[in-house]
Formats: sequence, structure tokens, C-alpha cells
Amino acid sequence: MTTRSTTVVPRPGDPSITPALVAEHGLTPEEYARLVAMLGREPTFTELGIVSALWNEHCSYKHSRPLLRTLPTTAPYVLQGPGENAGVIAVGDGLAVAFKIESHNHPSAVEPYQGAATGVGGILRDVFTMGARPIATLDSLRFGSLDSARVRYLFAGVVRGVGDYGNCVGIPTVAGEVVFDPAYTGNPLVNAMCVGVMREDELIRARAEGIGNPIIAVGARTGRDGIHGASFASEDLSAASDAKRPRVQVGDPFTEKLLLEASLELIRSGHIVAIQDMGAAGLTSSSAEMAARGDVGVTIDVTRVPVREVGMTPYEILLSESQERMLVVARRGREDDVRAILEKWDLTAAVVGEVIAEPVYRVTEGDRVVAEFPGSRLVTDCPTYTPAAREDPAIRAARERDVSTVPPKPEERDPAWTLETLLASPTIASKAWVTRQYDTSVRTSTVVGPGAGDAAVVRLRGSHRALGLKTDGNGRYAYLDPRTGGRIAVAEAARNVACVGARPMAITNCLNFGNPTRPEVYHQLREVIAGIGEACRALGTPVTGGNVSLYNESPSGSVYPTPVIGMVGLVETLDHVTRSAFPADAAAAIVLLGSPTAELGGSEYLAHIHALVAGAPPACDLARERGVIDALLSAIRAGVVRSAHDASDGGLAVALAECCIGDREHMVGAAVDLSAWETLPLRALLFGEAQGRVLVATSEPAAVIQAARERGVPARQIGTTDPGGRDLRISVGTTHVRARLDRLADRYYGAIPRIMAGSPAIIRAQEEPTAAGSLV
Amino acid sequence: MRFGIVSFPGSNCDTDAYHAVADALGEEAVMLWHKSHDLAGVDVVILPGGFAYGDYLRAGAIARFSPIMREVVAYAQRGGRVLAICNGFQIACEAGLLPGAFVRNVSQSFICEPVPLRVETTETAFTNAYARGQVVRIPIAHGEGRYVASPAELDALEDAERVVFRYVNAAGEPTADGNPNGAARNIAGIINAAGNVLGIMPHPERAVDATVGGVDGLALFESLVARVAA
Amino acid sequence: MSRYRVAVHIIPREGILDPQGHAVADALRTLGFPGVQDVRVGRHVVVETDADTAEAARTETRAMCERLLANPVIEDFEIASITRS
Amino acid sequence: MSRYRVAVHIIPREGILDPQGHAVADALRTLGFPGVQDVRVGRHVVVETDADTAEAARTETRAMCERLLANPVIEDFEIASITRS
Ligand SMILES: Nc1ncnc2c1ncn2[C@@H]1O[C@H](COP(=O)(O)OP(=O)(O)O)[C@@H](O)[C@H]1O
Ligand SMILES: [Mg+2]
Repeated sequence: MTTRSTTVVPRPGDPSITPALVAEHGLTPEEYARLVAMLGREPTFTELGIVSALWNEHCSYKHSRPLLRTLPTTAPYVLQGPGENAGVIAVGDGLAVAFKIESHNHPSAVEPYQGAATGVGGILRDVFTMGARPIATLDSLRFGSLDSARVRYLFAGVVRGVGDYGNCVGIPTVAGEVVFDPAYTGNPLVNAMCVGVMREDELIRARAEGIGNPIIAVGARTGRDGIHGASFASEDLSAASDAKRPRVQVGDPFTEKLLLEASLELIRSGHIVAIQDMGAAGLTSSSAEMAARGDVGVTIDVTRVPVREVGMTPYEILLSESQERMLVVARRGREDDVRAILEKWDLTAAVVGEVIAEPVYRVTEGDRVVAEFPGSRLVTDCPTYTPAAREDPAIRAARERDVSTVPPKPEERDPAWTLETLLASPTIASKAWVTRQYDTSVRTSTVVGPGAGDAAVVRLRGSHRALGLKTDGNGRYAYLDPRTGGRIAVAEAARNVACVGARPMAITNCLNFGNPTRPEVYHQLREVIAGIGEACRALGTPVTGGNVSLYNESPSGSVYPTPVIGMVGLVETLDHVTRSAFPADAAAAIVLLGSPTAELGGSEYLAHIHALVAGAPPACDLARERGVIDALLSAIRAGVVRSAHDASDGGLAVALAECCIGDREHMVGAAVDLSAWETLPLRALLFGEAQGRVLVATSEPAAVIQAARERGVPARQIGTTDPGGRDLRISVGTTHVRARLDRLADRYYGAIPRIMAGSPAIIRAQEEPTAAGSLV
Repeated sequence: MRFGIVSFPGSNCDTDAYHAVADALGEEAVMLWHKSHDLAGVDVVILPGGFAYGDYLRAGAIARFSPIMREVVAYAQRGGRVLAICNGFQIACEAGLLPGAFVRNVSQSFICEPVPLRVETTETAFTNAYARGQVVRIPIAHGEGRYVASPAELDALEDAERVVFRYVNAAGEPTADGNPNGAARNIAGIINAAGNVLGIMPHPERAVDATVGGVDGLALFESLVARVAA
Repeated sequence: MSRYRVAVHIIPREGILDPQGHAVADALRTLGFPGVQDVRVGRHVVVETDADTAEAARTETRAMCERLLANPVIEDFEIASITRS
Repeated sequence: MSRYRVAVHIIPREGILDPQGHAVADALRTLGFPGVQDVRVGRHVVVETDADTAEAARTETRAMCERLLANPVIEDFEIASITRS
């Protein structure tokens, strides 16, 4: 594999390059012209495949990169910002945390179980290739309405896929969210986040370096799975996706577990200089990206890649998305040491290439050069686009609609009915049906798991610290008002993390949007990113990475523009850990930080009770958000907070109910008086989703109120808890609402199990006879 | 006292068992590699939870043939103490150290949650620090946790008081609603006839620290320490 | 109407990763079966169903496979046998 | 030495409940196959192995079943077919 002058000639048997073939590879005529100019000649079939993979949206971010550049990415504790497999922050005691979120929407729409499972596998690899040991995963899921059998099938399959993979590898799935809305019927969203821990000095980057260093393929053999999966992820979902089924990849969590252990051992051994997983676009993107980051040349010989099937072409080997594979750059002369470590873990390693001085990206098939690109231009030359942006007038009209005049339903005369009905909305209802299928306690570090707090708390062994972790994002808000939706996604994630006693530190984000070449969608993307940036700056939480998933459209339309924020917060000492249920041991005062408003737009109340998506989503005052977080954390540090829960979906009444029934074995009654806001419309007061509010149970209300006032945050005691009580009572002037806890609990805990009971995971779409299903 | 914890490829509760012994219990813990034939002179072997060899085919089926299992079986036959947890229990059954077998949970899905267990006997090296009839809360985390055996085998287990832990409901009764996985006769843990091999489906090593999951599993480890010290 | 017992084989599609099969093949070789070249693990489903004729039972079962029993994304199926029961 | 392809069925034992089979039967009836009376779900394992004769392949595979592929507490096995491959 020495440097030599080369000529690239078409490989016998390869198709010749035609405009149709170029189009099939997703390249525009302009992009193709750019490729020809870069090469100074026509590309070969193999080269076309490589470029199609690297220049598609998933790998190149061609429609989002200019926007992403506007996000804040720095803080003194950020050790690695965007640009690597995962972001990394320092959390004290010499420890660092790597974290990243990624989407697997399209694969999950086609094969929910394997799609979700391989999504988890991919994000685990992104974290452990930084040198960090994964300690937790989070999953952020969105589906259509559970009324549809097809949706129930997707939901059950995705949950089983997320669970089986993480459970087998032994990484607890500790937090996340599940949202149901018809907007996601044809195109579910499956975003997975992984968080890992290392010592600061164990950080490694995926940057090829050292002329003559060998490039080694590690892990599973390469098969024909998922060829062009990355470009598949960048197309609209349509009936034609059915024909793409063989592109689906199958996960092998057992091999992943071995790969995890072997990779960490390799990184600690000092035998390697870089490591990256072969994820989207496989060998091609991992080798090209490592070379580009290190600004070196590489050469890869595809005949040395261990394959699973005979007769695989260079094109197939380069683009395969077989799972559980890594690409490693080792130090020259350490090949046998690398092999020995892999053998210990029953894995194979094969030298497939070399770092070279010559500034080229070259692929050979034995002696024949089948692809060659100048320098790192393959990665850096991808065009970026700034399409036209225009708000959809229909959406603007929906936002500007006055929702305060929507006539209430007759049943709403008893607000307890509305409350019970909202608690049974699958978006609000308990997700225990989901999280019970996840191993949440493996690694014995989960201090607060799913359902017990507003965020998960995972302790850091060997320290008194812990992490507060949560994903958040409200697509309905972002649909109605993308700027506000972007801000709220960050603010809510931060608030949730603060509610468990963690200081919000940094975010990763997953942007799930429709087709960006449509001006309406590009407008949403631009505004959401602007909103995220504003919130991150205001809250001091830089962006360390993320993922953009575009073309989330199906014949039934585009998904809501859905930003998902993965927030990492730091709990300074385990004494600060705070849960969301009212304490059962003694009565406490209930203090509301922040205040209700007349806002009702974009609420779950309107969506669930009135099937209406309209009105302006609640305003997000970032200074207020920061004040609420600071006040809450200061009260927690002072030791006066017994529980904390933010008011979000379903508003204040739902939040109160959740505090009462949050610990099902020790439910706690409460008596609350909201007469101070008697002038507000009752349903906005109870079910409106005004931002910047947290319910705190405390034995020292004065201290909590004082902490809030010092930060300009309104705060007021609104009631007391009643550990022996069986009701939640809410008074507003002369209106008295009384809701029985057992009924609330029945709605809240029973809603999803009841829906899913008649629908075992094995039942596949009834209304779509062509859809896929799986047994077991 | 020295505990040896076996690491199979795919074990994922081996480090949890290590921390339970070394940190919570304060005893010596060593890891035993599956390819090794050396039990390092340990006083107790722990077969930990996880998905050894991916649990492909059947849970525990392949792990049973691991090199170290030859030593573990011989050690158990000599009277050495073996604590087999979750996947370890499945492996112990496949290896013939304990009777019975496991099939998928009745719900067909993986279940992770703390469950109440009743301690059925304290006349074992693993439970002498509990009170008879005591109800403890210990997490389960398994997809194939449904214990099955022939009626004759089950009767034999009962007659010899070898059912050590049973799943119970909130009232402490071994009813169907207190049975998370459909296990025969609510069986969560059994011991071999010689009294030196305990299989338990729930995870006592996840219940040794008040910060994460409570401390109801600690007495199991303390029982072993008390017995070996005696 | 008669009762038929239809046996169906559902196997991972050619080219689809079969981690189970790999693990079992490795284990068998280690156990002293060096001749083992390859193992694929699939499902064997036996359906007892009422139908007018064996042909009708076959048609029904084929539909069951397509709609539920096999996952066409990653599996192939074949009807192995049909017997009166 | 020739290569043989041996197909093995591993079936949950009578008496050992087969909740998966039940669930599948229910699902099939829900999907509009009312004739379905019963379903049992087992494994279909295909072993490619080198052996001198078909008989030798059968003996070997039987040993594989006894040692690894089937657990006699819960499963029965049968060798369904042997073909030269
Ligand atoms: N929404 C985003 N915000 C900030 N950084 C992003 C975002 N999306 C992607 N990035 C960064 O761009 C880089 C490439 O990401 P990605 O292509 O998703 O990684 P992978 O190759 O593992 O799929 C990563 O460092 C990632 O963190
Ligand atoms: Mg990556």
C-alpha cells in the first residue's frame, strides 16, 4: 500500500454513469457537475456511491449546517463541541461526560423493532468511541394516534427494540418521552440519546494521524445490510420505501457489548490513535471523516475487509451499514497488540488500509484503484444550501386564531372530568407500560428512574455527584410558532433537570423536520434553530452536538417540526436529589414558582379535549426561566425542597394531580386555592400551559418564596398536601373542584395498558396489508 | 472473605455484583474470566446477571459450556457455595446445578421493577440473616424469568423446603397478581439439595444501597459472610 | 370442514444477519462438532386450523404468514407440511 | 466427506404452556382467521455440517440436540430432514 500514481478506470461489470443513475443516487445535476469538477473526470460507479452517501443530508447537513453554525457551543467546561462522534463536558472530580442524540426515524417506520434497536446501538457506539463508558440511554419517541392498529404495532415494536438492545448491552434506559399525535402517523420519530463517563484524560477523538499507521476494521463482518441506508434516511417515506426493505439492518446487541468492552480497552491501551464507528454510510463515511478531521490521506483496500457474503462489490463493501463495526487507526507496529485485545473479546480485526502522506482518499480492490478523491474535499466540498423560507399562511392563521372562544364541552362543567380525561391522554398518561420493559436499574447507579422525577438522576461512581438527564421537545408548539417552540424545548429540558436538583450544563439536540427544500419547512428549521440558540445563550447551556433528520414526510404530510433537546445537568451532591411526587411522610406547603396566565394556545387541553391545534403557544420569557431555575436550585441547596415538578403538558391541574399520584403506593392528597388568579378564565388557569412554572412541596414556604423573590420570580403558597387524604381539591373563588385520587390514578396509570392490552406486539397493521410485522 | 464473580461474554451485572461485595459489603471481590480454569481460591462464586453469549438460542444454554463452568460445577459438587442471580440462575439450571428451566414471561415482554418477595426459609447459608416470612423488595429485570419444572420436581422442592424466595403481592401472599412472570408456584429462588447453590431470579446486588434501590438484598450477602465466618 | 395441521418454517432471509445462528454454530464447534459449517435459526410454527380442503388450509396459512407470522423485511417462510388432524 | 443440511424442529413440550403460541392464535383470529384452533411456536434450526454419510450426519445432529439445541425439561426435538447440500 505504498504511494503511487494511479488511474481510476471503471470496474468491469459496473453500471455506466447516466443522468438517471446520478438522480437515483440523490445528486442534483449541479452537485454532479461539482463532483466532476473536483475529480477532473467522470466518476466511476463506486465513486458515485461514495459521494451519494457523503453528500446526502444525513452525513453532510447540507441544508442545516449554516443554521447550526449560529448555535452557541462553548463554555469553560466544554471539552469537545460539535464535530466529533459525541460532545464532551467536564463535570468535576476529573470526570468527563460524553453525550449525543441521534434519530432512527425512517428505519423504525419500516421495521420498528430492528429500526429502534439499531438506533440505540449506533448512539452507544458514538459515545464509547469517545473513550467514555455508556452509563445511561434516553429515548424520545413520537407516534400517531394509538387508535390506529398500525401505530400500536409501531409503538410496541419500537419500545421492544429500544428495550431489548439496551437491556442486553446492560445500559439502563432512564428517561425520555413519548408523544402521540396524528402528525406522526405516517412517520414516527425515534430519537435515542446516550450518556457516558470517562476520566478527562481518556478522551479520544476520531482524527486519523500518523503517516504509515494502519487502519483496522473491527467487530462484525460486513454484509449487504442497509446499503444506502443513509440516503434512505434522507428521502420522503412513501409506498416506494417498501421496496427498500432489504436495506433494513439487524442489530446484534451481544456483539455490541463485546465491542464496547474491547473498544474501551483498546482506547486505554494506548495502541490506537483514533476510533470511529461505521455508522451511517459505513466504511466510506468513517474513513473519509477520520481522514478529513486529521487532514491526512488514506487508502483502503476493500478486499481486506472481512465480509459475510461472497461476491460483494467495492460499492457494496464501502456503503454497507452492517451494525456493530468500528474503524480504528492504530499505531504502526502495534497491530498484534490490537489483535490480541480483540481476540480476548472474541472479535476479529483486519488491517484494511493505511494513513498516507499523499493528500488523497483512495480505495483499491487489490491492485486496482476503484475510487480516488483529492484530499479531504470529499468531505469538505459538499455544497450547502440556504433555500427560500416562508411561513405557511395556514399555520399562521391557526396560530392567530383566538382560542379563548372555543366553546367548552358540556362535560367540562365539572373540571374534574376534564382533569381525568387529560390524565388519560396517552401523551400525558404514565409511560410505565413502556419503561417497565426497559432495564432501568442495571449498573446500580439510577438514583431517580423513569416516572419518579422530572428527569433521571444517575450517580457518578467514585464521586458525590450525579447527572440529571432529560429529553424534551414539543412539536405542536414548534408547529404553531417555531421560534417559541425552539426556546421552550430548551427551557423545559432545563427546568426538568433543575427539578431533580441538577444545574443545567449543556445540550445535544435532534432536529426532526420535513423536506427542507419546501420553503415552509425551511422557515421552521431556521426559526426553531434560532429559538434554541436564544434559549441556550440565556440559560448558559451550550450545544455540544446533535443530529438533523429531515424529510420526515409521508403521503399523509410532514411531521410537526420537532426539536428534541437532550439536556445534561449536574447534581453537585446526592443530598440535592429531588423527586416529583409529594412527600408521603408529612404534610407540606405547596408553593408555585412562576404564575398562571390566560394562555391556552397549543395546549394538550385543546388537542385532546377539542381536537384542535391552534392558538399561539405560551410565551417563553427566558430571563424568567433562568430565574425560576436559579431560585429552585438555591432552595434545593438550602435543603428546604421536598419535591419539585414543573407544570407543562396539561397545565397546573395536571401537574398537581401528578404530584398527588406520582408515587402510586403512597398517594398524597392536597388542598389548593387558586383564588389569587380568579380573574383568569378557569380552563386557562387549570389547563393552560404557561411556561416557567414549578410546583414545590416544602416545609419552609417562606424560604422558597424568598429565594424566588430575590430573582424576580413571582411565588406564592397555593395550598398544602394531605398525606392521609384521598382527594385533590382545587378552589378558585366559589368554584370547588374535587377529584378522587383513585380515579385519577386509574386514568393515569391505566390508559396505555388498556389500549395496548387488546393489541399484542405481534399484531401488525390491519389497515395496511403490505406492512411488515414480526413475531415474538 | 473472598467472592469470585464470573464474567461471561455478555454478562452485564458482573460489575454490579462486584460493587455490592466490595463497596456495600466491604468484602474482597475478584472477577473470574470465562476462559479461565482458575477459581482463585474464592469462598463463594457468583454467577451474575446479563445475557451471556447473547442468550441466543435459550438463556444460559451456551454459557453452560464455558471453560470456567467446568470448574464451577466441580466446585459446587465439592460443596462450594454458588450464588446464581438471574442469568446466572438460568445458566445454573442449564448446567444441572439446579433443577428446572426458564421460559418467557407470561406477558411476553421484559419486565424491570422492584417486586416484593417472601423469604420462605432462613435455614440456608444465603438467608440466615433474614427472618422467616419476611417480605423484602428486590428488583427484577428479565424477559425469560418464568420458572418451570415438572410437578414432581416442584413437589420435591416444596417438601424439602428448597423454595427459598417466592413472589408475593402487596399483602405478602403468593397470589397470581403477585407473580410478575408466571413462575410455577410463584418461585423466585430455589436452593439445591445440598444447600450450597442458590438460584434467585431477582437481583439482590441491586438492593444493597439506600441511594439506589434500597438495602433489602444486603442480608443475602451478609448471610454468606456470617456462615463462612462461623 | 376438516381440521388441518399446517407446519410452517420461518427463516432469516438470505443475507440478513442471523446472530443466533452464528452463536449456535460457534458453540457447536467448541463443543466438539468441528464439521459444523453454518447454522440458521428460525421458527417452526404449527397451526391447527379448520378448512374445507387441504388446498384451502394452505391458502389460509400462506395469508397468515404474509400478514402476521413472518416479517417480510427480514424473513422468508415456507409451508413445510399439511396433514389432516 | 460430504456436506449435509439437517433441519431440526425444537418444540415446546406438551404440558409446558406456550403463551407465545396462544398469543399468536389470538392474533390470527383477530386478524380474520376464525378457523384457527391452536398454534405452537418452536424453533427451526438448520445445521450445515460435514459428515461421511447421511446417517452420520443424523447421529451427529442428534447429539447436538441433546447437548445444546434442546432443553429436555421444556422441549422436544425431531430431525425433520437431511439433504445433501
Ligand atoms: N443539531 C445539531 N446541532 C449541533 N451539532 C450538530 C447537530 N447535528 C449534528 N451536529 C454535529 O455534527 C456532527 C456530525 O454529526 P452526525 O453526522 O450526526 O454524526 P454521525 O456521523 O455519528 O451520524 C456531530 O459532531 C454532531 O454533533
Ligand atoms: Mg457517529
